[in-house]
Amino acid sequence: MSPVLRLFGKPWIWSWLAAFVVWFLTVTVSLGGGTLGLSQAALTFAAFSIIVGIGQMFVITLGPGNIDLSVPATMTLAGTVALKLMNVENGMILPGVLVAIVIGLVVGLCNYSLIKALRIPPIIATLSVSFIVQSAAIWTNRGLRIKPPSLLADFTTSNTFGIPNVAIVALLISIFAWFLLEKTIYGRWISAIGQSMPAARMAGIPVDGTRLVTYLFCAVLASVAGYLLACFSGGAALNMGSEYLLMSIAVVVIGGTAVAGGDSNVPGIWGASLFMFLVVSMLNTYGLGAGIRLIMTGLIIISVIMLAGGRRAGMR
Amino acid sequence: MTFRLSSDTMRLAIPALSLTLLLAAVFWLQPRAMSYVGLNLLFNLAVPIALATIAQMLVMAVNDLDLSMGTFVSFVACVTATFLRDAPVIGILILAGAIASYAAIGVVIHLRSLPSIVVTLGMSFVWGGLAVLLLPAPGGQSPDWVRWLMTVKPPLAPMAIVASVIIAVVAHLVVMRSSLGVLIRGVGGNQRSVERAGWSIVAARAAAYGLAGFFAVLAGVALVGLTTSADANIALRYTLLSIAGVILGGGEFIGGRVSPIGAVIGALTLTLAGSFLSFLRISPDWQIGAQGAILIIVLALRLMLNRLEKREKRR
Amino acid sequence: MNDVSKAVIAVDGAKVSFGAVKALDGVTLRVMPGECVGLVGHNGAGKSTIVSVINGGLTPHAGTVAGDGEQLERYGINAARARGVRCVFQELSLCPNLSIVENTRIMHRDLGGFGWRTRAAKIIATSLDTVFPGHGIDTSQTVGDLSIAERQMVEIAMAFSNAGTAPRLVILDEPTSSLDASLARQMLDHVRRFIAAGGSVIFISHILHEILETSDRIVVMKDGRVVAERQAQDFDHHGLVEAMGSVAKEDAGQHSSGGPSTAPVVLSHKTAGLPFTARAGEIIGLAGLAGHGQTELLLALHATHSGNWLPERDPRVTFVAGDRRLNGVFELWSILRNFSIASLGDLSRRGLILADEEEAKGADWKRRIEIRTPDMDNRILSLSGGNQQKVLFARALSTRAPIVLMDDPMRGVDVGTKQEVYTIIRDEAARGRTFIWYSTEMDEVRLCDRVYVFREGRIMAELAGDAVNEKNIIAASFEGVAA
Amino acid sequence: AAMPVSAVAETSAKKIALSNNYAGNSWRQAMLTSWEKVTGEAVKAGIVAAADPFTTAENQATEQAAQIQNMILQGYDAIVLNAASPTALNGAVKEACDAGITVVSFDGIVTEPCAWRIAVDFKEMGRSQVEYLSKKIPDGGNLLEIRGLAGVFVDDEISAGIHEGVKQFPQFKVAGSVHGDWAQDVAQKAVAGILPSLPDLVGVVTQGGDGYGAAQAIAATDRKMPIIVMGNREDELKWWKEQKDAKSYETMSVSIAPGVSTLAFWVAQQILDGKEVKKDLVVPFLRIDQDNLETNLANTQAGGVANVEYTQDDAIKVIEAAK
Ligand SMILES: Nc1ncnc2c1ncn2[C@@H]1O[C@H](COP(=O)(O)OP(=O)(O)OP(=O)(O)O)[C@@H](O)[C@H]1O
Ligand SMILES: Nc1ncnc2c1ncn2[C@@H]1O[C@H](COP(=O)(O)OP(=O)(O)OP(=O)(O)O)[C@@H](O)[C@H]1O
Ligand SMILES: [Mg+2]
Ligand SMILES: [Mg+2]
Repeated sequence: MSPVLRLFGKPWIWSWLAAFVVWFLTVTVSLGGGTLGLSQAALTFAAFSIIVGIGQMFVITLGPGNIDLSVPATMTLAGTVALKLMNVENGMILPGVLVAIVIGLVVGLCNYSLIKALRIPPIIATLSVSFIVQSAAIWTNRGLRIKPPSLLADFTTSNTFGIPNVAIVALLISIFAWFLLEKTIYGRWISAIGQSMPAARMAGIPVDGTRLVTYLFCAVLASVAGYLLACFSGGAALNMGSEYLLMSIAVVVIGGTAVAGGDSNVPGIWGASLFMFLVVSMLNTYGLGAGIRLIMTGLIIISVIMLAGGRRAGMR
Repeated sequence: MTFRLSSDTMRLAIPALSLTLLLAAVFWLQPRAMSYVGLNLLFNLAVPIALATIAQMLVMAVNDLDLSMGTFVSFVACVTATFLRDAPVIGILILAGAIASYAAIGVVIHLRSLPSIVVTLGMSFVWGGLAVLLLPAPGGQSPDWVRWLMTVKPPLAPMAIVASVIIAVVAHLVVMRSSLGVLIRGVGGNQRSVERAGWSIVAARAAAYGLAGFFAVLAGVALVGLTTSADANIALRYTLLSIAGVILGGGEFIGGRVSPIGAVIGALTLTLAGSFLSFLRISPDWQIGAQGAILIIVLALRLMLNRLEKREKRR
Repeated sequence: MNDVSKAVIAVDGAKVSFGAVKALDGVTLRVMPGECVGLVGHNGAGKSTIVSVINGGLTPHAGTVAGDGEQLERYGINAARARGVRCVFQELSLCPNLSIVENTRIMHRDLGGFGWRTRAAKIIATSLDTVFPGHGIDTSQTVGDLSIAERQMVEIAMAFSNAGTAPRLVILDEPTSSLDASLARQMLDHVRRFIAAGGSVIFISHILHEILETSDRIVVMKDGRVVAERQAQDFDHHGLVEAMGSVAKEDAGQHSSGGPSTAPVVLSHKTAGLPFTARAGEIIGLAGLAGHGQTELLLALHATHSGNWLPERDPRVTFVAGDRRLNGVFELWSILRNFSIASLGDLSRRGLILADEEEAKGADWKRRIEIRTPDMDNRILSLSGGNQQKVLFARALSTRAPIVLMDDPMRGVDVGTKQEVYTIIRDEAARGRTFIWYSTEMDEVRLCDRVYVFREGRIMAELAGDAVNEKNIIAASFEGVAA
Repeated sequence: AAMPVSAVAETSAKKIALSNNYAGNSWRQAMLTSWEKVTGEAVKAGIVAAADPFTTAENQATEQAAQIQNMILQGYDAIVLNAASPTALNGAVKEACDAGITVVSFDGIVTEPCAWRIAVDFKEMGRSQVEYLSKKIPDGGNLLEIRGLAGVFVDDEISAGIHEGVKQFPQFKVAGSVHGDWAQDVAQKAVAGILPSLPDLVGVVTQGGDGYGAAQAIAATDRKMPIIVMGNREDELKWWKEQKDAKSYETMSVSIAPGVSTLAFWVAQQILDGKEVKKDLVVPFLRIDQDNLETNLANTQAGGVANVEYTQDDAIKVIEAAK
């Protein structure tokens, strides 16, 4: 197989191609004028989807039915509580991060406890938890928007060498996730569990431990994303996570991760996240109404998956 | 020979018991609900949810999941409140086309072996967009016959109860008793062996999706009959509600194990849970959280009963 | 004899390849009315593939299929069924979520119409009564609630059932793998009755005496070709094995009959019947009729001696699955990854996998148990059933766990391979490993030092040394019935 | 709140419920807080027996319809309603009316004739933004429109008003339009996505809750800051103040005050008291200008929304004015 052909065998290539095409179509309208601006904006906003998407991908890798619907609520709670705790003081940034992470851990623990103790499908368990977490977010500060500490606000909104800082954070997290998946025992374990839980159990894998860690990881990434997003957009809002529910699932599947589990893929998340942002920008740029825009988004998602889905599940 | 309940019966007994308990709790909190009018008020909004749940169940029977249920029902509601009233022929054609596209989605998912979650996720945007195009702002009006149908007062039992029973019985006959139902569930249970017996899996999947589309259309129409008008976001919640309803009703995500009667009961349970909470008068901060709590409690109940059943079986 | 015009089905020069693998390389096979053709061959010889060609599930890339003397163009599943071709597949193929009656509906396409349930129930019940008299299976039961042996019985009965189109050719691909001896006997008796009534059967099995006593004619396949084809009486056990090209180590399988072991007890478990204990270096058999609690004991032992929450440095037990689709292979993975998953702890440092060591270990085991593949990086599903099973063996044996639990692991493994594995097991046991081995095959049970016999979920008897023989085991297995 | 004299006897046994469909933003939270504060006092003073707030878990007309049906069962005398849809609740509202319950809708009003409506002229709210811009920038130019949630009545009304305004002042042109879903972060994202393709902007017209997000997105580029019409959120006002102090930035801010829930409460109380009240009442939107910015900012809770709470007297005035 030639290298080019082999590239087309990769599950993530389609999301990248789609992102590029959409980027190109958008840039042509503005005659190249806003190329840099658009690219930076795309990287910035994709970063948040990437961070939550990676967590969701780990969970989806655990096999059919595994999905974390508590992501939006976790983002909101982590954002509100952390910003309230920091109370615009730069000195409190570290405690803020820590409290966000602790919130993630607690939510993840609740999620998996329910899944395990009640033997209910994760989709229902995490949905139930998300209601409670959302309530907790409302209860903590009743939707008041507290500004982030200035250092954090500056960090999240500025660039380093022309690359948005949040994108750099997302890149570091992605590299870490890729490393986990490809190089460590843990990565093998979640892939094995995703292919067949009984087989994984019989092969001596600590299935419950691995799944718990995965749900914790997902929730922690969601809370980190919530924390960054709250700092970036100048305060936490009670509904700030809501669009990341469908988004986190969409970027995972468009990115080429097997929905049936066992096979995940980090680069695809990047392509898909950029694509999801750019497609809205493109349709906005072309001045299409909300209805047309939604229809186009849907059709594009389906076309991407049709192109990518034609191949048989990836070789290893 | 020990007495043994079949797994299908158990699948039904558990949701039925949860519903009964919840209903008892509601009656205790609000004795006024224990009347013809009261029952109707408690349950009439469960009718479209029950229909959507049946639709979702059909898709789940072939091991797929429909994430576009909510937007599709919204779209149907918009069509019902506009075309079906103003130009019934066109309205019916549009709805028939919608059912056909559901079947087509099933075909595409099968032929290209695509993950249903992604395709229906994409379709949810498409239906949502179409709905927004139809009704950019809430409006329209339900056709009179639909309104009449949803507010008719049959003797003995209120419409909500009668409708739920009819839905459950019809769905049971189609899914559990008919050859087509057996085929659809067979695809969920072991697609390969169904294929080896000479059936067309594509046709079976198309039938499952088409039937799902049909029930979802009924859900949209029924919804407009209750609300009198539509908007593009009116039923977004039905996606998750319908999945939760199937699960509460004893269905499973894979393996073609579903129960139509259970699904209807699951939908009623979910609706009732909301009322139960509002009768409890929880602080507004925690009203959302309480919905989560009640889901957890109902499922815990299911687990407890499952355990009991297992012990029963072991004996 | 080989008169095409009379053959129920005649395949001529069929060629099928999957990628680089030539599954069939010009196979010619004819089945006459009133004849039972035995089909044997090592794992991956192409037996299941020729079955797929005959039942219409696979169109050969070259070659022809003829039925009753006429060339069959556009031969497919439905055409085959219309000609009365029925098949029991190697893997179980009923819908577990449906009842037996509903499965009958699925299997017989033309059973529709009002009142089909009654008719279907009657059809399958009649067939079950004929093939397995006294089976005790209620046809309204859900298949998922049946034991694995009961499911296989239903499948066999399904193939012989008649719902309009009478079965003329029944293909049985390793049908007895989950049946105990008495049920297998009933089935083989039925096959003979069916033949006597003019039907035809293709019978595939790795249990050679079944083939020898049931078939009229035996076809031996090897690497996608027919290498021998003779009347059954012209073969004996030894000749058959030789024809299959396996190294015959006849009767290498006798248990090491020393006195009672004095090695330390490594495992003990309370059960409903006699207590269960295992000593270091022992090979312990779990015998009895299929599905009487042996697998449950193995699962319980595995559950109590392995952690579900924390990774273990030194695993106590390891498991070889029999039902490899359900709890054996990881389908998306390569052979190497499937092999190494249980011993990753030894192949890693601080959680990081050492790729070189993994590869070296894989290559080593590939050689030791002869996994037939050009490349360990191929997908596991590219292996034949038997070779997949070998990988599962290698997976378990390559761990450091002192106790190996085996759940009928030789299902569908060919004779030659079996002998190799037996040798490995004995060597490992001699080095102090303990094997706890559930098997449905008497030959294997006889290899064990000590045997627990199960009946209805309880341990009914413990046999050791020379007492481990067919007569005692069967006596103990049926104790409950006699009482 | 002014202590009423006349109403005590008639309504002291009456129970009023608030049916709210959404609690996920600061506006709604302020609305609930105002409700609790004002009605709490009213209950303590014995004016009404109860004033319970209810919020649905999701922003859906169907859930709110179920909630109203439950309120009927619970025997409330009046329902104060912020509706998820102007028409989709009509069935449930009709049932409530038939059960003899007074229904007063506000902010998100319902069209069912048996209910009262306390409406804000959303169209005018949109139009006045363009009018303001036309005074500041007589030459006109390109505008960016940030809309709310697609398919929602309020979004459509305000947008229609804006486009009416553009027709009235043709020197302006809407160069781009995005949906910000009334949320800062969504608005920020949408604006950042469309900005690179837009020509120079002179103004941004908004629907409230999205001005700060737009400002942030524009600040991230090297564009000149256009006049962004704000939406009375504290962070918007604060940003405006900062800009005003730094570079004498000028703009205006309009939104409906969350305290309108308390006006609806008093109106319901008046109706229960037997007052004759017209079905359609109008409440002005709350507008903040350059000169009263500081006062309003000082009165707004950190992270909250500029607010006005109403008294019984205010309600009586509004009722009288409508006659
Ligand atoms: N679907 C398939 N895709 C690729 N290769 C296949 C497929 N099915 C069979 N093969 C290959 O075809 C060859 C013949 O397989 P076949 O299943 O006929 O063997 P068999 O004789 O039935 O073996 P066993 O005794 O293990 O069941 C094998 O090399 C196998 O790997
Ligand atoms: N999915 C597949 N892809 C590629 N090759 C396959 C596949 N399935 C089977 N084969 C090839 O076909 C051969 C036979 O496979 P099959 O499973 O039929 O073996 P078998 O003869 O039944 O062996 P066993 O007795 O071990 O079950 C194997 O050698 C394998 O390489
Ligand atoms: Mg085979
Ligand atoms: Mg085989």
